[in-house]
Amino acid sequence: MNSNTAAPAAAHDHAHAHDHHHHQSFLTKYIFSTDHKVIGIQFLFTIFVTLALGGLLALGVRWQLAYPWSELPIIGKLLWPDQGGQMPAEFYPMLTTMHASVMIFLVIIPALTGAFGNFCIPLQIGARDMAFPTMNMLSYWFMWPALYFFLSSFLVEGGAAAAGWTSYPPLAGIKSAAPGSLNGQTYWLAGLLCVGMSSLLGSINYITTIVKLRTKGMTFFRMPMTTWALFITAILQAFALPVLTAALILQLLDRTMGTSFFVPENLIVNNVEAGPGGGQPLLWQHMFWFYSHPAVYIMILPAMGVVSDVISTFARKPLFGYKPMVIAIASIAGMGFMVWGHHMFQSGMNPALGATFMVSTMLIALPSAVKTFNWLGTLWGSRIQFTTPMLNALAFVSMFVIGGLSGIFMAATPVDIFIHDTYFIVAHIHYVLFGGSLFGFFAGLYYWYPKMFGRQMNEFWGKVHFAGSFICFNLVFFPMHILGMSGFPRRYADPYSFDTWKDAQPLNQMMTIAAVILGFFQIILVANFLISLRRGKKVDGNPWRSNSLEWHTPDVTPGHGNWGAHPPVVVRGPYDFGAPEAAQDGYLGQTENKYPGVKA
Amino acid sequence: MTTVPLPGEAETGPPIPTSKFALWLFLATEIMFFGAFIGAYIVLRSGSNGWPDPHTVLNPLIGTVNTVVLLGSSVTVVLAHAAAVRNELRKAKAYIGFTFLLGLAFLVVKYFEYNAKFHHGIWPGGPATYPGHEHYQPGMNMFASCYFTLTGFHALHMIAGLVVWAGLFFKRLEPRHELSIELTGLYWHFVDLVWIFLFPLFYLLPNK
Amino acid sequence: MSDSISHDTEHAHEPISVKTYSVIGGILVVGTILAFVFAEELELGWTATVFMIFGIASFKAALVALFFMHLKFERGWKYILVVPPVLLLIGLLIALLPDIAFRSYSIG
Amino acid sequence: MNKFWIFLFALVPLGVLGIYFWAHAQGGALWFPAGISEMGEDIDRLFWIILGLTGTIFFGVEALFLWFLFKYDGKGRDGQAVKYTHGNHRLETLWTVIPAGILVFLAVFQFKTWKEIKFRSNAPDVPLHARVTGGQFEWRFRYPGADGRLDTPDDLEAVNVLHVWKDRDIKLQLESRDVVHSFFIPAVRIKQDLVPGMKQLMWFKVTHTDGQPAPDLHEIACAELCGWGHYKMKGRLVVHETEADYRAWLTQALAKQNADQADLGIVE
Ligand code: HEA
Ligand code: HEA
Ligand code: CUA
Ligand SMILES: [Cu+2]
Repeated sequence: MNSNTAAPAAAHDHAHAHDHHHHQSFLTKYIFSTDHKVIGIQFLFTIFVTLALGGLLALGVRWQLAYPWSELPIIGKLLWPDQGGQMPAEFYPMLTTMHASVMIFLVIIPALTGAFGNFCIPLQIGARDMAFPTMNMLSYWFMWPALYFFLSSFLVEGGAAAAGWTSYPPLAGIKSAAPGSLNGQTYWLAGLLCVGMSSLLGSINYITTIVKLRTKGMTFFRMPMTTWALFITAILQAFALPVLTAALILQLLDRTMGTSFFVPENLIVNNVEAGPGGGQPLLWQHMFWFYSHPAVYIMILPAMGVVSDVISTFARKPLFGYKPMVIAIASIAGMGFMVWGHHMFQSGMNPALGATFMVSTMLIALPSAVKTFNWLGTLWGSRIQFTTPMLNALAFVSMFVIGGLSGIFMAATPVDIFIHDTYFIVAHIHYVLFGGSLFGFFAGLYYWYPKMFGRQMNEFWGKVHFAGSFICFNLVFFPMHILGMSGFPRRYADPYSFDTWKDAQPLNQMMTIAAVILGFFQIILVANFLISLRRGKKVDGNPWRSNSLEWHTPDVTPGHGNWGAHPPVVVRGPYDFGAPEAAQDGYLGQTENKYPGVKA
Repeated sequence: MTTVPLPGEAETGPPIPTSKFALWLFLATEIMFFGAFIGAYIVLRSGSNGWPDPHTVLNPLIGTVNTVVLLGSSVTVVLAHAAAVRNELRKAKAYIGFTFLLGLAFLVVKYFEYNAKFHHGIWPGGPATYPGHEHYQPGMNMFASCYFTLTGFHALHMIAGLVVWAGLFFKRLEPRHELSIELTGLYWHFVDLVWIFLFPLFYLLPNK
Repeated sequence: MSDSISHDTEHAHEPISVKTYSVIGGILVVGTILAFVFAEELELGWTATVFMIFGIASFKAALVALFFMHLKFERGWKYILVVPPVLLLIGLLIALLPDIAFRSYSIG
Repeated sequence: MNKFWIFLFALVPLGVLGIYFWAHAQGGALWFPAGISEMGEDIDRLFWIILGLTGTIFFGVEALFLWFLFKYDGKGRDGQAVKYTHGNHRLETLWTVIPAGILVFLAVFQFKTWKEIKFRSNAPDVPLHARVTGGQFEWRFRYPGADGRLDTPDDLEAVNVLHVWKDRDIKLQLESRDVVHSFFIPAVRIKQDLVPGMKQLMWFKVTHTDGQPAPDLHEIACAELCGWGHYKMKGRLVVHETEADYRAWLTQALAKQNADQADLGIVE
């Protein structure tokens, strides 16, 4: 934020009335900032912390799977001195639960909607800021209590939540059901309510901003895919999240106020009576998945948007099928509300209802097919530049296809009978969430870094990080499909006590080693990110020669108000690369006022 | 950097006031929130093994009176806004005051209703059973769970509304506050709408 | 928060008179009392009672939304925001029926 | 250098093939456990069909992807024209309709299997073979005694062993004592969550024991997280060749149960 332009007078008649301090203190400028770019960057820094946390928890999981009941390296002796540093059985589910919760709610969602949403939306639509900057700031600050609740839950009596990130009652609801359900689960619920608050504030803000604050000429169908995806994601969130909030509140009341929404009659868990009951455990599952299935699309759609932008830019070619791409995103979102039951095929749900969900789940693969083929179409006849953002975006495509296709197996209800709750699911999760969302995040990070900081991340180390992550990722997670075929159940602290799976340990050891190396490669990412802040190659305002509006700010890193005296006027779509009137390298910015057919 | 738009460029952004748009969006999320609660209540009640007869646990007359009180507060809200539009700010303030008082009256009645429940041992996990109807125990418990949760969250929303009304009441009203009154009013009507359904759902709906 | 004064025409004037508001308020009150009478004083049987009380509730809700919340007089974009959640909720409720509403749980 | 990246991406389909054949060769824990039931064969067949379809799609997509990366590598082609197109209506329709066809086919095709396995109307008309109760962290099986009816004094209670016999429709009632569990017999390819307060039905038929030397090798696992000991809910499925064998075992176990009343007949 070096070039903080003095707020021009013209900014005042724009729809943002918050005042401009010419001499902002460090506190208001970087900490309690209401500037969307600063908030986006704050999200980004936070995510590195949470990613490390979630990853370390994953490594704990991996250690147990490779060498069960042996001393946990480095910290084992510190944590459990009387057990020879070996993790107790009740700790394992805490690890998986908190690993998934951190990764989903504190890494992927804030990374894509929080960091990119904040940074990109106003820039890509030519706005000076979000519609409600203060609300935006609050949305960031709700992340911290969430992180606090998650972290401190490890310290409370009984330990952290241990009922899986899906937190099915009665295991999650009854205090005597598991050590982690004693107190940790309450912290988990509180943390999630904070994340929910953050997302809700964010999504209302994004929708309003995109509907209201687009600059002149920025019609809906001239918005870049990133903004489109974030827009639809925000709608998805606004409609799905309240149901999760309601469910979380019901479980919280069950745990603290003696209600029994999810507690059946006459339940006795671990010799403790659970009260009169009268509730129904399946109700939670329905309400949870009514949110959490849309949530998985909340975690993939923005990445799809980012990847579309990146691929088009580095293929130097218009995005193939822009409108079908938008329609595909919209229909994924719409259909996303009709498939939640596919997580409950074996839950005791009415099987006829299951068959309905099976059909809708099959159909939701269609818009994803459209997207995949359009990406391929974009590559066709293009001129590909293998930059770091592009490599990550390409990885997204090839990994998402694997993750998506494995979804088809599970959508087939009879096959799901066998692979449900096995490592086949775990493989699917990571191919879509790591191979998809996280590689999409990497792509966006390398891509927008110059706009954020005026410098480029080191390309060499970026490529090292990419290659390492790509290889190790596949080594860790592809074998999980095979494990799943053998029925290897998930959330098992020690699967090798079964004859059926005892031979799978060497494979798991290989996967664990790969996971550790994968972790080391992420350190390269963090180091590259931090060092490039000071040392990175200085670049001009549009190093990638990109078309979309965010690259057309008057300053290299846009200052407060983004656009100087005059907001930009958009005259064309974001993907006119290689048009006849475009520049030699294909560039034709959204504000370039050139008449069609006139050669550059 | 940019020049004039090409001929035929449209203004973007529909002519909707930003904050009003956001408020309606917020109300949409609130619809989902209360809708989830109400849906859960409906299915839990119809799947229950023995739901207490509403007459034995609630007094429909009090519910009716309270509904009328709340509807009255909605009327005073629109009157406050109408006055504000006509720039009769003192009158607007008076109506806001009435709204506040009616809302408060509703909550006071709720307080006494809650108290009466507690008195009879009706709270989530409470001891209340009916002689000869021991199988009501889980039903009674579920009733208490749903009743307190749904009306409780409705009451919390009212309290939030009352705080805003109080803020407006003690402010020096100016013509520009007309928008604030309208938006707060929209919220208030929404809370009223929720109650319009909670009332028959809890007080009137007979057991099958 | 953003725009303090909006130049939108939507609420520049009040579409309805005070008198109309009072009449609608009156109808709402009468409706409430009617619902009470149907449910408590008349013995209509379950289906008819349910039909009446929720019919009245929906009618009241429609009045509040249309008149008090100005839906009848203002532009229709609000429906884009509030109709989808209502549809989603109906979907959720329908899906909940077979699993929870039509099934009794008890151990033993 | 660009060729390196293309090679890297090409490693994915190659690796997928490689691990497929490697795992196939390993057998054992890295492949389907030997299937012993009729419905298991249906499920496996469906799996293979889907694998065939998705595999074809996968390799097709990968082939195009790699070919494009190779062919349209921008190295040394600065300034060359690209295909300036914003899309193609025909293609969009094509690649919507064909996958739609495949997916609808899959949806319809599998429906029968699903119905046979889970719709209660398809439950075989036989008396309950046993009641399964999941609890932290064990399976309890209650078999009807000589009277063929459950919940009579002559019932047999067994922990963690399910005895059945071959070619017989086995109908089980599933219940949970505390939290949600999931009754999973990998060899039978069957899985059903146990929800406290609900009574589930499950049925299957063991048709072949695959020449297993030890017929009681088939394990039962819990597939829904149920607490710290989730991984410990290991049970066994013992398949008797004939009903007579099964009856013999039952009589013997009952006798043992009567002998030590104190203990609830933990057989083995
Ligand atoms: C980003 C996250 C994300 C995404 C995008 C998806 C996408 C999909 N998911 Fe996934 N899913 C999860 C995250 C995600 N999922 C998570 C986290 C879980 C586990 C939760 C838990 O229990 O902990 C889960 C679990 C899960 C289950 C439950 C399994 C079980 O527990 O038994 C099912 C079942 O149907 C499923 C299906 C699908 C399908 C059909 C898609 C589809 O949208 C995929 C569509 C994409 C393609 C199909 C590929 C591209 C298309 C082509 C190349 C065209 C041609 C293809 C065909 C014609 C087939 N998912
Ligand atoms: C976005 C989501 C996401 C991501 C990125 C990951 C990433 C990883 N996951 Fe996770 N996972 C889930 C979402 C995710 N996971 C979900 C939803 C579940 C289901 C949980 C449930 O059952 O409830 C799950 C479950 C799950 C399991 C199954 C557990 C079980 O069922 O028993 C396993 C097992 O191997 C696993 C492993 C890993 C590994 C090795 C990584 C690795 O990729 C992690 C690699 C990253 C690191 C190791 C970071 C290291 C970085 C540093 C150390 C930097 C140092 C720091 C600084 C210098 C600041 N995950
Ligand atoms: Cu029982 Cu897991
Ligand atoms: Cu899903």
